[in-house]
Amino acid sequence: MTMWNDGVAIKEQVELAPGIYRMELFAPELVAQAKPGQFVNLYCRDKSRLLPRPISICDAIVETGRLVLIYAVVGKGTEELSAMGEGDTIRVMGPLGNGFPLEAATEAKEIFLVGGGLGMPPMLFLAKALSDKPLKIFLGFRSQPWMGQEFEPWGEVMGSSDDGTYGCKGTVIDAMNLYLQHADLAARRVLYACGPIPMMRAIQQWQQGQNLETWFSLEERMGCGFGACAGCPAKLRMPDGSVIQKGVCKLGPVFPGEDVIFS
Amino acid sequence: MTMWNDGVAIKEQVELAPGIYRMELFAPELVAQAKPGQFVNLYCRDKSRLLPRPISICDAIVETGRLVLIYAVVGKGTEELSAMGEGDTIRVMGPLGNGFPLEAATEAKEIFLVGGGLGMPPMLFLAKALSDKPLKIFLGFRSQPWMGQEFEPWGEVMGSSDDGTYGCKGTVIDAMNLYLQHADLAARRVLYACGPIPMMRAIQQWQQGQNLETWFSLEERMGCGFGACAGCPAKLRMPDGSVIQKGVCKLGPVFPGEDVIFS
Amino acid sequence: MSKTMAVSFCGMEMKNPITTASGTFNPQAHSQFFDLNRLGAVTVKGVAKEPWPGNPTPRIAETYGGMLNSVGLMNPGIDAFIKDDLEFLKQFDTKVIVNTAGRTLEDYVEVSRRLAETEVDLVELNISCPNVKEGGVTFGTDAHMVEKVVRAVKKNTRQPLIVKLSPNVTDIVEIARAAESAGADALSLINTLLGMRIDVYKRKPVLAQKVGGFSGPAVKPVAVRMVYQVHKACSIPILAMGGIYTGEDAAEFIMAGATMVATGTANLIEPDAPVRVLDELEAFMEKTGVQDINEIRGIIE
Amino acid sequence: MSKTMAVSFCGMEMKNPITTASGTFNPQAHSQFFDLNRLGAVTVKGVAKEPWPGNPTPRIAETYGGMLNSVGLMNPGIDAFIKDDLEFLKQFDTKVIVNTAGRTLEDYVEVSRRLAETEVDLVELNISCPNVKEGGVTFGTDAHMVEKVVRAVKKNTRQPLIVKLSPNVTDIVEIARAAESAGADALSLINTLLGMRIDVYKRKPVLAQKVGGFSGPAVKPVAVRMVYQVHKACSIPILAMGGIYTGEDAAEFIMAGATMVATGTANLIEPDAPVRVLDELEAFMEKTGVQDINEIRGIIE
Ligand SMILES: Cc1cc2nc3c(=O)[nH]c(=O)nc-3n(C[C@H](O)[C@H](O)[C@H](O)COP(=O)(O)OP(=O)(O)OC[C@H]3O[C@@H](n4cnc5c(N)ncnc54)[C@H](O)[C@@H]3O)c2cc1C
Ligand SMILES: Cc1cc2nc3c(=O)[nH]c(=O)nc-3n(C[C@H](O)[C@H](O)[C@H](O)COP(=O)(O)OP(=O)(O)OC[C@H]3O[C@@H](n4cnc5c(N)ncnc54)[C@H](O)[C@@H]3O)c2cc1C
Ligand SMILES: Cc1cc2nc3c(=O)[nH]c(=O)nc-3n(C[C@H](O)[C@H](O)[C@H](O)COP(=O)(O)O)c2cc1C
Ligand SMILES: Cc1cc2nc3c(=O)[nH]c(=O)nc-3n(C[C@H](O)[C@H](O)[C@H](O)COP(=O)(O)O)c2cc1C
Ligand code: FES
Ligand code: FES
Repeated sequence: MTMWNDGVAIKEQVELAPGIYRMELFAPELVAQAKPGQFVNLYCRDKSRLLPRPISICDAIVETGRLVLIYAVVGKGTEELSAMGEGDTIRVMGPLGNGFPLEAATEAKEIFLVGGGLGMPPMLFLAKALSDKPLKIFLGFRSQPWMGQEFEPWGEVMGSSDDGTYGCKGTVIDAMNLYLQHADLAARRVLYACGPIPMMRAIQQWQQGQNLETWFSLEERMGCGFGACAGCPAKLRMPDGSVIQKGVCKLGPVFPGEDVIFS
Repeated sequence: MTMWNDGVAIKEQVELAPGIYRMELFAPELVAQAKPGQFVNLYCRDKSRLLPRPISICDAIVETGRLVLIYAVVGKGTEELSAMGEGDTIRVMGPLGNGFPLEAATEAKEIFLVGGGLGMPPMLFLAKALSDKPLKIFLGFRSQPWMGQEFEPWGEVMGSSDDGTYGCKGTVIDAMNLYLQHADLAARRVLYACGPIPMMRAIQQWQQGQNLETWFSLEERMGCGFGACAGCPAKLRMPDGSVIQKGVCKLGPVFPGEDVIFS
Repeated sequence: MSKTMAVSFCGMEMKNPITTASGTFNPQAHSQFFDLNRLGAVTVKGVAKEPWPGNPTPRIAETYGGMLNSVGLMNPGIDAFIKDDLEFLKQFDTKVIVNTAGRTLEDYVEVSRRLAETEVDLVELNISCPNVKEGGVTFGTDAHMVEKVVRAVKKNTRQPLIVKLSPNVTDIVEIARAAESAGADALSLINTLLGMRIDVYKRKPVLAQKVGGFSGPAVKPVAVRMVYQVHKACSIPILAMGGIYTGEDAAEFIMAGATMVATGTANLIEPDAPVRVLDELEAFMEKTGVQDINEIRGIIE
Repeated sequence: MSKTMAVSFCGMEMKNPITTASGTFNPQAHSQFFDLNRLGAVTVKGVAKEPWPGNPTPRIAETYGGMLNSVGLMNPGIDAFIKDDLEFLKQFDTKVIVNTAGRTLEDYVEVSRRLAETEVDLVELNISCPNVKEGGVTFGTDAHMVEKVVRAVKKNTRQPLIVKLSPNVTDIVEIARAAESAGADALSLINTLLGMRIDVYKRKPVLAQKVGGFSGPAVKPVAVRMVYQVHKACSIPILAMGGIYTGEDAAEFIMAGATMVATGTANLIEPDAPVRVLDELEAFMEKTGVQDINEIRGIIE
């Protein structure tokens, strides 16, 4: 059941890095149902801004009922969110979407989690859920990291950054190649990724010929977030070559990486 | 100079009666200039509501820099205001308008202040300003009063209410007639009034043939409140019979009572 | 309180005047959030004779107090629609209004014929979608074309025919009269205004399609004005929409002359908007002493 | 930062592209709040050959993200205007644009003739006011009428002639082309949309005049779309307005093709809006590496 609540309490908000915030909400019912890769809709208080702000679930802590979100201020809506703090309440809908297929990891010899930029937060929740599996976690930043240590309890973390400030210099692809130099290339792997389109497009090319199953979490502009407006289709190429569309909000945001058509 | 400040601090807000609020703001510069009968524009935080909410100055206390406003919740804007409290800030423009002509009171033998309903608050500021004069203060309510005692230090207060709960049963006209039974009818009087249109229309009729100069404070829907949009004309009949228009916000809100044409 | 909410629309008894605006309501998605039985009718997304893929993304943009969409009548085609949505809706006791899309006159006729074989209660002919190049709005902005399309479709429609009008016209009354004279049983208005938003940082339109349909609370003043004008000029009933968000908004349109009203954009933001609006409308009647909703229809002079 | 903000408009050099929209700016009232010298131009309220009393009150209503007005071109007449406003404006170093109103073709011609004798820099012909019965919008929604009026006025106008267009039309491009072909030197758009609001408690329209002109941030998507369409179709410069509230809004219209932009409703709510928008526009240029405002005009394809 999707929850929809007007008065969700903000328990904490901190600025992790300039313009990047971590918000904790108290939402026990929502948290109880949340799965990695799902997202929530946040709504602005200022009613000149009506559409939802979809934000991925970074963590959902059943014991405390806490929902953790990490987001960047990119426009007026996220600016408004960033000005809120403990004691404020906010309208939240969720969990939304299907999230990452955890079953896919069952048979794999190794699991890659790849997060780039603001695609990183949802990988934390996924890392926790798959922590009993052999996780290799690749995190890509432009420069200074604002996240990373949180992942260490759950798997081996390998960083990368455009300028070499964090981990290897280059992209997550470089980091993965580096790792694979000393690994069994033939082993069955599953890769879950969330990040900017160029990163995912690069992974899609890179995966060709590898024994690798990929799952990408996509973003799209949304009107509703729950499957009512037909605003958010992803284009997918089917095995027979035909192209179909599936709503990112309801049938995604995670899709088989090879099928995704980036426009 | 009209002040225009985005961050005026709310110092106190109390609900005087169901749906009627008294708000104190800290606005020393504005307060220093304020005159009775002037008003301020309050602006909503929620930017789906753009136009100003004009509210009369109920009191402006120079010593403390406090601006006192009393208003009723009638729609979404005043509802929003009523939810604010100490620690919140609000955008305020003012003082606006010309206010009551105090000079008019100089020669008069007796001064009537007449306030009806939400027209009462500005009469308090006026009462204080004219407290050295012989003030007769007529306050009209529907039923239970939510103001009245504040006026007592400044003049003789005579109440009225539609149902007789407060003062004489009837309107301010009845209260004035009652008072005049034992007064010198020929004496020169000045009357300042603010209240609902039916009250002011009644005063206008009632004043005919009396030695009475009246000043009415009017309301009109406003687009700007400072004379820029031509949205708020009052219609006035000139001695020569012609009809002219004057902006309530800039040239009012107070006009000679006999001249006002109520549509 | 228990007010009389039932209205008669095209000779059909509706439980209450509230329905959903086409394209902003998905039976399965919304039924998670409220009981569809409570609505006078549900109106579903525009359906064409074949599946349409719609326009490229981004298809959605936010604007001040409203939104733009360029979904472009993406739909699964009439066959899938009958199999899925219509089948799903059978379990509910509410009237079903189906919005139809087409690129040519023949397209519209074909969908109407197919719908004639179904239990659908009313057909809403969308000749006003700003998001498709052929058909859609080109039919809806010229009075002669409106007459032609409506006449042809009417002949092939078993159900009462509602014609949905575009607000992007100089004279809405002229268009409304054309539809009425061609046999429309009712009029729906307004469809979306045509709008655009530019991302000044990316230096390109936010929508891939550049322009899109503008809806939401921001557009309400235009919608109220048009409903008022059309009500004065025509005698067929009106299904009104355009920015309805509260019970008072619904009352505003009914006072302007609407028999039924639909929540649109509101359904995307508050998924139970239709029933909230219904409850608020009833509360408004209670507060203002209206016993029967039919008392206030068109009372504005 | 120091950016090149100057633009050339109708052969005239403007300090910067910012002006005020007619009817939302009063020279004396606004000069309390900011230095008028900072603006590229100021545009003053529509003036007619004689004083007009305007419409009955209420003339103003708030709407979601916008407002309605039915001021109805209340104005003191050309004589008083020349004596008061124009005299007052002489002290400032900014171009003066005068908006003209009329009920008949002759009215417009007459005002233009009178203005020809003054130092006014540009004339903006308002054939698009929705608030007057005769003249105003009736001239502005029919391409033939537009041509006729513009041609006649142009002949009698010494200054460059800007023609202000109504958005309440099916095809803005057709109207814009008519004005251009009749000799307009520039186009202003958009004037207000036609809107209505009903007070459901009083059961009557909020405006005494029932309908009024709808403006403010809510209408911006319609305005951007029209400026974009007209810029693609015409070659005379555009003075754009409709919901501009921020520097980014100004940039949006310039990218859509406007040479100058005006703040309207914003001036009523934040009296220093024009200079705030100017500062924000300069900051936007700094942030996105634009040296000269002319670089970004019409860059949207
Ligand atoms: C499934 C999903 C998960 C996301 N998870 C995160 C996350 O965990 N952390 C994070 O920082 N960001 C995330 N985003 C992006 C985030 O939704 C946008 O950055 C945010 O909505 C911007 O809002 P704004 O008001 O600040 O920006 P504005 O540009 O002012 O927003 C205007 C409109 O565009 C929409 N919009 C703007 N950017 C995007 C975008 N990139 N994707 C979708 N809609 C957008 C807004 O929702 C709003 O409707 C996610 C997006 C999606 C679709
Ligand atoms: C000069 C002046 C002084 C005033 N002083 C007081 C006062 O001291 N105390 C008090 O309670 N009220 C006063 N009012 C009335 C007060 O401005 C309105 O009650 C208030 O604006 C309503 O806002 P709302 O958002 O709650 O109502 P809504 O009806 O939602 O407001 C919608 C719009 O209509 C305008 N509006 C609504 N009612 C009025 C009205 N009666 N007069 C003018 N504009 C209106 C609002 O400003 C807003 O722009 C005064 C009005 C004027 C013109
Ligand atoms: C996302 C979206 C999709 C729409 N699709 C359709 C459609 O398929 N057919 C149609 O006639 N109208 C469609 N509309 C228009 C709405 O039905 C309605 O007329 C319009 O949005 C105005 O109402 P509102 O302001 O309440 O949204 C759509 C609107 C939106 C926002
Ligand atoms: C109160 C008011 C009065 C106006 N008077 C005029 C006028 O006299 N002449 C004119 O051409 N436009 C007039 N307009 C229209 C504005 O100039 C402008 O075109 C319109 O408001 C859109 O811009 P905005 O959304 O920024 O306000 C008026 C608008 C308002 C709000
Ligand atoms: S955002 Fe509405 S269907 Fe996905
Ligand atoms: S409210 Fe704008 S001139 Fe008075």
